[in-house]
Amino acid sequence: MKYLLPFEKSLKPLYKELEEKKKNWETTNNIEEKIQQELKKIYNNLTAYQIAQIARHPDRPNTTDYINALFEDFIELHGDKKSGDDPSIIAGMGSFKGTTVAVIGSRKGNTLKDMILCNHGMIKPEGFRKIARIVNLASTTFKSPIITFIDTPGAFVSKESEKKGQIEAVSEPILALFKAKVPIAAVIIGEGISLGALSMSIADKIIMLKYSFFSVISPEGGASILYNDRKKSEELASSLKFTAANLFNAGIVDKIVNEPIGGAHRNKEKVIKATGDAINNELETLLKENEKQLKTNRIEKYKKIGIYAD
Amino acid sequence: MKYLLPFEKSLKPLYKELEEKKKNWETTNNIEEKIQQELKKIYNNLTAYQIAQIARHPDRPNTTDYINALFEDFIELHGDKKSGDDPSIIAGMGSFKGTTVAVIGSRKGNTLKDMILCNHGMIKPEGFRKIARIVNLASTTFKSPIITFIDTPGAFVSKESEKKGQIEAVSEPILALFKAKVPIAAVIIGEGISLGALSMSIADKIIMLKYSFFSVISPEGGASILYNDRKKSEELASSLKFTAANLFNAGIVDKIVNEPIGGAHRNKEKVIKATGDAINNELETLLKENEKQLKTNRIEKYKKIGIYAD
Amino acid sequence: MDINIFRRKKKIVVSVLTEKKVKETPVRCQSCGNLIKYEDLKENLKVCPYCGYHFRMTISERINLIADSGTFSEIDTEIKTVDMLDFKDLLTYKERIKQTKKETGLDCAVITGKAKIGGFNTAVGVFAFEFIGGSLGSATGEKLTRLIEYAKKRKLPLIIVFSSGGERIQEGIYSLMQVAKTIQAVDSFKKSGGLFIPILTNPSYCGTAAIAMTGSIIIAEKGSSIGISGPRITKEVAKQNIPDKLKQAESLLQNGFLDIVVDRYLLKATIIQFLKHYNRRAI
Amino acid sequence: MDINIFRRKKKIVVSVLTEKKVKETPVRCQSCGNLIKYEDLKENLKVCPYCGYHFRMTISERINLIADSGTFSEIDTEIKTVDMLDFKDLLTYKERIKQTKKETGLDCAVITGKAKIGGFNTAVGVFAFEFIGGSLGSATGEKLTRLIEYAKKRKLPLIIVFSSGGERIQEGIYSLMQVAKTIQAVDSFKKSGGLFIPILTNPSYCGTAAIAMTGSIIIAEKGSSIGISGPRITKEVAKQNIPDKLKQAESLLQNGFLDIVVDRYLLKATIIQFLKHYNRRAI
Ligand SMILES: [Zn+2]
Ligand SMILES: [Zn+2]
Repeated sequence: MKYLLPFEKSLKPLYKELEEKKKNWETTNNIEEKIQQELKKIYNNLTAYQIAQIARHPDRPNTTDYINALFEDFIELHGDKKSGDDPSIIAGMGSFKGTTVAVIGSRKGNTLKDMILCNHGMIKPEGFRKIARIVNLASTTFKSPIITFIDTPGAFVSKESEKKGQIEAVSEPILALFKAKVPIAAVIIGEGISLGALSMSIADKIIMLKYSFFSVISPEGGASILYNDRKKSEELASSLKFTAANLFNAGIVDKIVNEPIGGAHRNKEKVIKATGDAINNELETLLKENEKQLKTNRIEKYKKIGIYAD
Repeated sequence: MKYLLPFEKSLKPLYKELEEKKKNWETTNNIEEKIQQELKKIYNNLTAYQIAQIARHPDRPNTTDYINALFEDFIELHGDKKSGDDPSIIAGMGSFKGTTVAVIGSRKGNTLKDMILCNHGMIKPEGFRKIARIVNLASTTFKSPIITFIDTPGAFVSKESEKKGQIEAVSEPILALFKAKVPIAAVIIGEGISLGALSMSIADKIIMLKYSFFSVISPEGGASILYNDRKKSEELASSLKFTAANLFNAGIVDKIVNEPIGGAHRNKEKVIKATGDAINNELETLLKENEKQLKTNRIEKYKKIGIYAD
Repeated sequence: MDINIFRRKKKIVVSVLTEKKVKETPVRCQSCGNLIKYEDLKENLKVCPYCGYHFRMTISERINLIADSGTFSEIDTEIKTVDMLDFKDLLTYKERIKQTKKETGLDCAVITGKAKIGGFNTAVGVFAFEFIGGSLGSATGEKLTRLIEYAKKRKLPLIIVFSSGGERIQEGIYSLMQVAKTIQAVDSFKKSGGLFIPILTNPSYCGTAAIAMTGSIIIAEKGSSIGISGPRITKEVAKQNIPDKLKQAESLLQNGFLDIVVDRYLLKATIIQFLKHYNRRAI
Repeated sequence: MDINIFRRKKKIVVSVLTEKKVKETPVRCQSCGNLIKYEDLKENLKVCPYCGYHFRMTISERINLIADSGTFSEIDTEIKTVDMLDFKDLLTYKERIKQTKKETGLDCAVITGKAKIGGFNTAVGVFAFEFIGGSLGSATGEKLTRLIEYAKKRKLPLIIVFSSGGERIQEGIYSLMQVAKTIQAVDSFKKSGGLFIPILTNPSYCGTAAIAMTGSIIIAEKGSSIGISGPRITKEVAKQNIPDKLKQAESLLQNGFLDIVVDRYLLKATIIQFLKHYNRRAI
């Protein structure tokens, strides 16, 4: 285990023991069993904020992992043809079970260098415009389903970004996705925050991993605004109702992909495969529908979202 | 006369005499007559390069002059909503003989400060994108005819411009104008060079002032490429066949607005009025046509341009 | 200038001055520091007579500013804000709605309706900053969407005055979704030939600013602060200092995102100008 | 590096190496300065074996590189370049056409036709830099337009290899108009669902580069110089020094204007990748 989350501290001595035993060629069955039990204890009682922490785990399978495992002949496309190329958005064409698809995802970067290059997954105006461009390409030219992978702390906030029109750019992918005459499946794989996540989430079907979250604001940002105190993040997280279970109940999310006890990073391969299956299931249904009807349904679906008295 | 062109040198002593006489309250009929005769002699035998010089005369009526004189309630719109606001392009909505129109023109600036701000009329990527935006606004929202005023040395060539995608931006107004479902009249009022001028010239009718020019390249630039010698500009100018008369004969230009002997800057008001009348004539005809047919005819017209053996 | 920035930083959520609150005491201008009698300020459209600083207007002041006298009639009044998440921060959201309603008499952060402006029929929406910072909740999004559809159906120009801190956190994901819903409604309205003129006033942040940015012609009031994030979030997430100036309407104009920045006393006349042109369409 | 720039500046119009010209003598690489036997260079797809510099290819080398062997068949061969303006610079245009034709065997700066690429049927256009710098004249524009319409009618993917200094000055306004004509044709093709992959090679300037920029997916060969103006015009009109690097494919990729920059030996494989995806469309 490279990195234990704060609420997993009780595992530390157990992992240490495990390594010790491995080193000494002793049997590990017993200790492994203990770890599983402890994990179960922890993961059966997760708070919303703990789920957010799992969603942000550095070893959690990320967009690049999903692309490498699920798509054949993936070829990355670059640039928005207007103002730049944002590495925090990876987009391109690939083959999914023999069908061409456009794949678009946010990327946080694996190495420190990549993380800086990708702004830790915060999307620049040129990133939003790249999404819109590839969506249009999929809809007009390749007539291919669109699959998005969402894992972003939101739109990048910086001098350069405000200058390049973050405020305008963010609506471009939203409009492009509404307009697209092809099936769209959005997959929330980690954190999905604010307009950054929204911009990739307009879809016919939203799939969400069990320990991911999708929120109007980060718990830290929300706490800073509402409590003027970042330390209230944990409290606010529960109020925000942002987990997969919450959103499935709210009818925002269509399908939850299960994760093992301990989170996706403890069994990447299995989770990625399950995600691929979930995408496949949704696409199979969507591909049967008429493309115009698809678009109309999508618009109607979003029009109905909201709870108010009348 | 603030500024005499090189080939008008013979007028200098006459103008001096005129001023002298005016100062002394003497009658000027005689000397004014002489000036007219000399002007006639010069203007009846203009070379192509001399016409280009008249077209670039700093006192020649410019886009702002036409807008002020011909349109009521003109209100300027700013920005391309993507990357900037280019002062070298003025665009907005106005009233032309009671009908709403979109007016788009290139602007060189009157004062030195303005000239620098407007890059002497050279268009930046955000300028091209502004044109496209206003064309779309006119076509989709205001359903109003579009009138363009062309007076530009071309696309701005600079580090910043290449970075912002001059090469991509230049096609945006071309595509928008082809797509527009409203009548378009382009008016070449001064110099019209290269892709900068082309981007505003896609129109149902092209009107051209007698002493303006419309060319694939500036005579200086062309001479520098073909002769490796800027001094051959005069020679090259004649080869380029870029005057109103040339282009009317070639079928590129639909209507020539006459200018007085001595050029538009010697009688601004009259020339501006004549230009307004020419625009009005063309629009009256165009407004009678079906908008879809208009667009089809426009595309067909451009498709036919070109001379080749087959 | 530095002093102003400092002052503004200290009170990030600037309240809206109402007669009830300040009729008796003079008001200190946030920008130049001068004391102004409330009556004088009100007379001057709530623009500081010393420096031109634009104070926030209440929703009724805003309607009076824009609509021809007595022509505004509200629609969709039955739509009301509710708490759907059992949300709680320093206060429960239920309590906050109750208090806000009591203070403002409003049920939602936006009032929508039809009005004449310069004699032209229009569909009008006005954000109430006094209703939880003009934030975008489900009721707000629903009223905006219905207004846009109302304008589309009746082929009316659509004017929306924005004054909003962004999404309503207390409504969680539902709030975020209102951004998408409203942007889509605007797009469909514009495609049908509709004219949408958003007026951005101080402040316009996050999702609501993004909605405004889809306007046909985008107007902002002088000095308005406009951006992807309000000051608190900016402080929370930006790795660098972002100068306040960059978020001012004047900078956005220069950077190509606004059509016009107007003084408040010219706002109505400017809107009428466009309504006139829209009304004189040839085709 | 500085040395290269200096060298390039001296010979602005770089000729295309043909067997006829240089078979006997070794070639000096413009970039690294090494001497290369012409046979070795040809073997290596005209890429410098020392530094990877991409030399220009002749039109037939280019067709051989991209099309499956023996599958290219030309269309619209009857369209030929003519002088319509009685144009004259150092040479009359008539004479220049005659000489160029004699040297290259070509009637126009572009060859168009159909070909298989990786087994997929495509419509293909290739610019001949050896024909008056690959410049865009009336015949060029007409052949491009017809090719685009050919692709549209037959629903074929469209691949055009650009290598052009820009508009053909000798054809005056007619040349400029070809930019508009071709861009319009591309747009109509794309709207019908067509896939247009432009390949920008060294150099691609002015109007022809603008045409290429309307591609669905835009590919450039490594090290290609691409920009709104070629070096002479840049020198003539730019008020500042524009670094060569800014016009290199690699910079354009970074600035968001290209999808992919490829080594020549990967060019065909990359095109095939997209043809495969295009062929596997679901709808
Ligand atoms: Zn003040
Ligand atoms: Zn070399």
